[in-house]
Amino acid sequence: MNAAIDATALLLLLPAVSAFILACVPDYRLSARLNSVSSFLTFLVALSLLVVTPAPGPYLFVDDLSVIFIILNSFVGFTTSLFSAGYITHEIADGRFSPLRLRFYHAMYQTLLFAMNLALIANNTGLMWVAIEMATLATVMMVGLYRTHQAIEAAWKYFILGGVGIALALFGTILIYVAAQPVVGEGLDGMVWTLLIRRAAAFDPALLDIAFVFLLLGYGTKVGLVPLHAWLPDAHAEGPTPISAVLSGLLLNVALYAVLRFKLLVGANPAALRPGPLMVVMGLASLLFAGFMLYRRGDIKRLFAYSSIEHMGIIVFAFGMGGPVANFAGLLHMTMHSLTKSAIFFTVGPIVQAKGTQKLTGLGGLTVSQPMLGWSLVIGVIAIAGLPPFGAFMSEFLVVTSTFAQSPWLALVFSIGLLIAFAALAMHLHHLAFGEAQGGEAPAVVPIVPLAAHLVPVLMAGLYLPPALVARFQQVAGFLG
Amino acid sequence: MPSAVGALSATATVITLWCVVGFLAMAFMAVAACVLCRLRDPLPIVSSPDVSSLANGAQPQHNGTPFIYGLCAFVSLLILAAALASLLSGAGGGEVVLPLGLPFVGAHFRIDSLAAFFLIVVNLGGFGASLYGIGYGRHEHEPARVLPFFPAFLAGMNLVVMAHDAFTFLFAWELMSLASWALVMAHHRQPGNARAGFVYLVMAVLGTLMLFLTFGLLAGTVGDYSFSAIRAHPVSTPLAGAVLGLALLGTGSKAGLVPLHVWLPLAHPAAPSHVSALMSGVMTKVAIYAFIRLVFDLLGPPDWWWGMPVMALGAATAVLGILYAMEETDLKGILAYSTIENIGVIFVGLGLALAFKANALPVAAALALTAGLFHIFNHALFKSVLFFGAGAVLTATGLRRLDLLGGLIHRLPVTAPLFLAACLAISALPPLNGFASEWLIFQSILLSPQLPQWGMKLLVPTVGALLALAAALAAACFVRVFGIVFLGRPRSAVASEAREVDRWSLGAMTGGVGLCLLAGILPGVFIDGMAPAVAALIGARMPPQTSLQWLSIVPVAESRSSYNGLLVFLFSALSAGLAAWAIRRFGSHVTRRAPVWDCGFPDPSPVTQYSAASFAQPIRRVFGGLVFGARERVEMPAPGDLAAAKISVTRHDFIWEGIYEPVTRMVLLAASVFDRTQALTIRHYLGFVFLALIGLLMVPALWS
Amino acid sequence: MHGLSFDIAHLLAGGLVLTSFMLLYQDRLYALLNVFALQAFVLFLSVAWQAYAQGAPHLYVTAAIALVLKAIVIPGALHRIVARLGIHREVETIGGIGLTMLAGIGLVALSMVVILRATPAAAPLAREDLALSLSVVLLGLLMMVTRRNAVSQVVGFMSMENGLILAGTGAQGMPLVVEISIAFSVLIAFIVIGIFLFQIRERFDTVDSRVLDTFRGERS
Amino acid sequence: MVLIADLAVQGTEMLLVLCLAPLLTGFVRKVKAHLLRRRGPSLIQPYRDLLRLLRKEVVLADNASWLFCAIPYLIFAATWVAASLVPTFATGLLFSWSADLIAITALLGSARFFLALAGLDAGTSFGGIGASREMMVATLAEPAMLMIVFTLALLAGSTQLSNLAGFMLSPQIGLRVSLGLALVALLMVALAENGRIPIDNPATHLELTMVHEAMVLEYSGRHLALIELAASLKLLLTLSLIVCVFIPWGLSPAGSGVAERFIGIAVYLLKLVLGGFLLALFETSIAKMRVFRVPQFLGAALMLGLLGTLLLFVSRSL
Repeated sequence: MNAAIDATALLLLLPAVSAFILACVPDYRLSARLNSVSSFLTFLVALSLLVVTPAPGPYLFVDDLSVIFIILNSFVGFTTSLFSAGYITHEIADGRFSPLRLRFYHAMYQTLLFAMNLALIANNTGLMWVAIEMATLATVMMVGLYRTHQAIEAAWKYFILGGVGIALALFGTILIYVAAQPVVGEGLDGMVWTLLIRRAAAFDPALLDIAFVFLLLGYGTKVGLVPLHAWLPDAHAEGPTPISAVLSGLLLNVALYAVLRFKLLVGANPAALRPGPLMVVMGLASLLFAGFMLYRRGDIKRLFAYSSIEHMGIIVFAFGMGGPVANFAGLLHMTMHSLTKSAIFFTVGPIVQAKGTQKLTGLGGLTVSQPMLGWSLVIGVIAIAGLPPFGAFMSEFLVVTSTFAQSPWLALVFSIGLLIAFAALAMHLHHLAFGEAQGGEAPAVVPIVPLAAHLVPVLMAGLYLPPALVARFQQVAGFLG
Repeated sequence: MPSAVGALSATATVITLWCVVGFLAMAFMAVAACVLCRLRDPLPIVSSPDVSSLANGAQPQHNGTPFIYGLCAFVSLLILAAALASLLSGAGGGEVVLPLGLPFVGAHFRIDSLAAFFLIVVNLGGFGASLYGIGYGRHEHEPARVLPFFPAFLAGMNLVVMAHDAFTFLFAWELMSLASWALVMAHHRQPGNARAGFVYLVMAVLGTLMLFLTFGLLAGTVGDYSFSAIRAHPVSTPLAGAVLGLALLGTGSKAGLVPLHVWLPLAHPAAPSHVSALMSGVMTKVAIYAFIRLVFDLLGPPDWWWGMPVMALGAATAVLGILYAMEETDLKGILAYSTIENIGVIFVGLGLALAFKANALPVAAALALTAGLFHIFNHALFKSVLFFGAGAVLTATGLRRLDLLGGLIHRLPVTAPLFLAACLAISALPPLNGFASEWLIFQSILLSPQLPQWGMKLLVPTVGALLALAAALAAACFVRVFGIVFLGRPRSAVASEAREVDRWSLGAMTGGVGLCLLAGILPGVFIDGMAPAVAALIGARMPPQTSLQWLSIVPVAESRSSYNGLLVFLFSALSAGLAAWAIRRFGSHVTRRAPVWDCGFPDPSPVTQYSAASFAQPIRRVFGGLVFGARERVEMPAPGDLAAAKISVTRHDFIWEGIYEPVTRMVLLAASVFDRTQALTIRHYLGFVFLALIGLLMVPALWS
Repeated sequence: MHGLSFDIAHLLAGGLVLTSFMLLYQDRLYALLNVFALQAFVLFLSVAWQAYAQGAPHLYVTAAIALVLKAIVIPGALHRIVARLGIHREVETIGGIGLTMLAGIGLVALSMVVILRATPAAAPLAREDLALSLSVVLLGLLMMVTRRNAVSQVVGFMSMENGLILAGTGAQGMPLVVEISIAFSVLIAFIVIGIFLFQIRERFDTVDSRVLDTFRGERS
Repeated sequence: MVLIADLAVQGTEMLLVLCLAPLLTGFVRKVKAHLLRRRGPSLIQPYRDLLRLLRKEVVLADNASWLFCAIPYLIFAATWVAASLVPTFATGLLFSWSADLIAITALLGSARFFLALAGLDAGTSFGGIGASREMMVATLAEPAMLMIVFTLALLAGSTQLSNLAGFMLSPQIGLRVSLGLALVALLMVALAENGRIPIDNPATHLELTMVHEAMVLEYSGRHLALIELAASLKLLLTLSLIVCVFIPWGLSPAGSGVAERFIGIAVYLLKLVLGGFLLALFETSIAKMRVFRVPQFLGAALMLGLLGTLLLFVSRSL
């Protein structure tokens, strides 16, 4: 019992304390190492949740759903911190980072991890909202870190759109409280997840409907759903690459987690509007829109940012379809996307550093000039495109086949969307990876450890899912309804 | 004994699985070796491939090549043996379930007689290609881009055939596509290959998505993706039609059914030749396996009309494919188009089998299906040999364009007759195997008046005419190929200095030709071998052939038709020998070499020979106007004018222009339209949020 | 809750909507900031009245924050920025004031329909408050959409926040957590915006977001 | 014993066609000459030509390959085998079941395949012209032929020529539209296959109009002799095929005695005379058409054949 409380507290304390420490450490090598160590410890703590599930308190709680998110998040947070250590060394050498800025960067990195952990273990709609707002602000800071014209615009766009999204989410949260208040009673109880979900059937369904609209749009902005996505490509493209990895791999998931929680809540009320169709429509719109947007991209990081939108569309679509199979697929796809997309950014970072440009026209023939990175990119793109032997293939298979049984036309449109997005990615991949090498052949440091840590599990998942994992996913999938 | 039989089949499955693991291990070894080399020498000097050095036989360092290919050949042989044993013992059942793949289903593997037959095709091709690769691979400039993927490709194809649940099947299917894509991209620097790879990959994924949907219909409602579960829950009639359509799209895009064939002529030539042989000869067959598995096995009893789209598409594919081949001037491109033609022929056989099966004519259905399967086997053989030959030409000259080749019969004295034999086989000329299978298809067409439906009555004779047309065109096409490449005078310096290829390559080709001849003169043995697979799908089989007098084949009953390849062969050989003997004995045998006569107008320039384009011109004038919208324009200078006369031809690929280009245009247009949202102001983006909010708020406001 | 207190709460909430309309109506930056200060003051009154009526003393904190920060400090700071940048005459609207006002009326109607239909069971005060605060939120968003100038967009954003605070305080017994978080976020938001404005001015000598948007997308 | 007798009949048949073939060619030439009011060469002139060619040396083009020398034998073998599979005077020959009408067509196809290759081997423009035109003609003639085969086979229920002839003799056969169509188509195809007027002129060496002759331009001596003999055999084969299918009377069935065999031979010779005469008459009364009219001519044959088949398919159910 005590140990359990310690685990949740540690999840918050570790990043919070390290944020303070890192803000004070001047040596960037030391701070990079500290950053990794702290992230690693957080990851270990997260793993301990598998063994001991803490009892829910009024503010914090952990259930099967959040455990998956927490472990995934802390894992990607850890590997990204490893990648970041190599990345910033190069940036320092290039003079794009000053040591002071780096202190800020590391502090913000840990703050972000703190905020995301908080959002994932909050047992309170308000607390969750605060955490997500904090995560937004931290990432805004990091996106604007380079202080270039473009970076500031990206951060500004992100801030404004994120702010509006957050505002909408807050309104939704208030509406949920208003709906809960007559049933659960006034005060803190009206915002506690565990209580809300138990009594949701008695809430006013009409109010829940409106609340869900606001919440979907509000948190959907952070998920990057079309048409609320506009901040996402710029934020990915203009910030430091580790942040792009974190954004795609973590922050989107956290927002998705919030959407899922509220979907559960609304879904628990039989009289309320079904949340599924709304999510399906937005997911499909994101998939199709991002698929088309992939074609005319000229910037490699923006390209993969749109691909993140596409995949968020797929995931939201899967969860929107619901049912044990689709939910399972959604969870799996989310995991695979987090791992793969951040791995792609791990390769993109050194590539961009070596070539000195992130324009696609300047990058070509990567398997010739930087074979290891180039092939890693090929593997990453193949994995993200949902081809075997990688895990996303399984999730896409499950989504399509299970959807087709329920509503064939949706599955058809969905497949067309997948194909459109795939063709665009393939088009860029052929240019990026093959043909004569373009640009510099400067040696690039390959972040082997983080890459392997991401791609090997992705490969393994395509071949074999451990029964324990499957059981957990299935349990959660059943619980998501 | 059923348990023993089942155990035998399971053993075969297990052995094959271990062999597949062996393939994968080889792929892994190759990757590891490449990575290690890279680590040892992090900055290799990247040399650009040079055609002349290639032609002169400059060989880069290859230590692993013979090793990998040799192992591949060995493992293929093992699987071949296992599959043969499984097919001949007639064992079914014996499912192996591994806890891999889809967690709540597992990976099911099973070698039934159909799978065993296709395993034989796959591994025969794989064995040949590996053998060929031992020699051919030495000329590879970047072996690191071929060696890891070749075994993976073989593994993928074997797994597709063995898979016995939807997920494993699709997984292997896509693995096969991906590995072959990587092989297509092996020579990625050559212009056009990137496009080939792109088109191929997109078409492959299109096919896979269609198969996703197919299995969604077949298994989605039940939620159990194993084939046995699918078989136990047949879909309802209208849905089954949809499944048929989706299966045609899904497998047709891999097999090369018109109009989904566009990637073949791009991708097959781009790959290294032994890989082209595998892709053309074997991978398309794996696609047909998928079609047979889906439609004949999983989908339940067919409706009468199912055969019609299959047959119509098959016939159209056959004719269009060979007409395209007639127009093509790239040697490997021609072979790829000819593959399309043969796929069409096979699909006609399958369509007929479906029609017969639906009308409760099991014997006729067995005949048609046997014809289809036999043609699959035959095509795998001779198409492999043809691609090996094309590879030999490529090794010897570095050229693929017909208009630069010529006279190679003098320079490649062993390759030439082997290639010629394969040309004869693919042109369906007796006594080789191509004729035997086409003869069977024609025989099954002749049984089709028994079909009661009017649609069939009108369609089948037309299909027969189209098939006959395709066969005749194929002969013309391969006269052109062999005549332009091997006969005449060399059209380029490189072609006149070509050197014969290595023994491994020649060995692979000789083996293939030997099997072609064997299957041609003893078709009965092969037909009987296929009988278990046919019987499992149709419930009937062709009468046993090997017991017949003189080893002839009789499709249905003694009184009707028969063909004896052995006798025709012996007869022809005897006649030719007799004639030769008689002339030796009674005629003159003085031979004098002299300059060519050519009606008194000989011209030493090799350009004055008939070229590939001029050879095709009469046929283009007959069919081209309709099929390609071909127009010739002749610019004849006025008398006295010394300017050269010019002839120019404009051609249209209506399928590309009519389907693919508009789709591409639409996608790009949509991309451009959507792309405007990339360049909006924050205000506009806020406007989107605003509109989305208002729109969604309207939903509950207007709901009730 | 007896009639009078309900009426007063209702009146104050209505006043908030009214000031939102006034915000929409402005075409000078200084005037805009002044009206915003007025709105924040109305918000202060409203929250304070709620605190009194609900007997929830913690709401006084929120009220105080609204008064000090939003009614005095932020408008003052923005005044200074505007003065320093010399952009006080520029409020470019999209589609004309009249059209914007019409759209605003439509939005108010929409929020009334949406909320009042949905909450027959809720307490009347909460209902009215929710409807009116939704109007304020939507009007704030409308303002952000129809203004080109960064300062007025920020004002629109804060006006949205005002609406949210109104909603939060209107909900009976909503825990303190929320108020603190709102105040907190406003604070951070202000800081961030301040940093951004500072940088923007430093680099572009204007806060017109059109200039920011020139790049808008692909790195050239 | 039966086997030996059968073998004897089969051997006789093979020798008969081999010996008769040049005679038929000579006969047609003679008749044509008479129709044109010339005396014409003697009937046995083709034999003399062949013998002279056999005795002459072979002049090979410098560039000719081994295939060039092998091809005459292959062509001759394929044609001879095909010819000996067609029942001339007797049905139920020993090896008649080893190949049916489809196989015969394909054997002729093989001969054509090799001939076209020979045209390309020397690397001359005329050879190329001949080869490409020949294959163009073949692409239409072969499917037309197969359609005719289909029509006949659907009627008789077999593609076996002996069975076919037997069926044609039987009373089941009536006057069928399909048969008429098939006959017309077969005649058209036969003209094309043998390179007769109006498709090709066997006597011309006018460069731009020749097809068959262009391909064999480089052949000489014994090679040319074999090819000429094969051409004659092919003419005989086609004629035999037509008479065997459409005027099957007089064919001696399997197991008949020596007398019947001789009657069969006599009747067969009569039929050949009639056929050769009609061919000569036809050729003298018509002009050669332009090369690119040929596809239309053969296309018509193909359509007739297809129509015949279709009618059969459709009428079966009536």
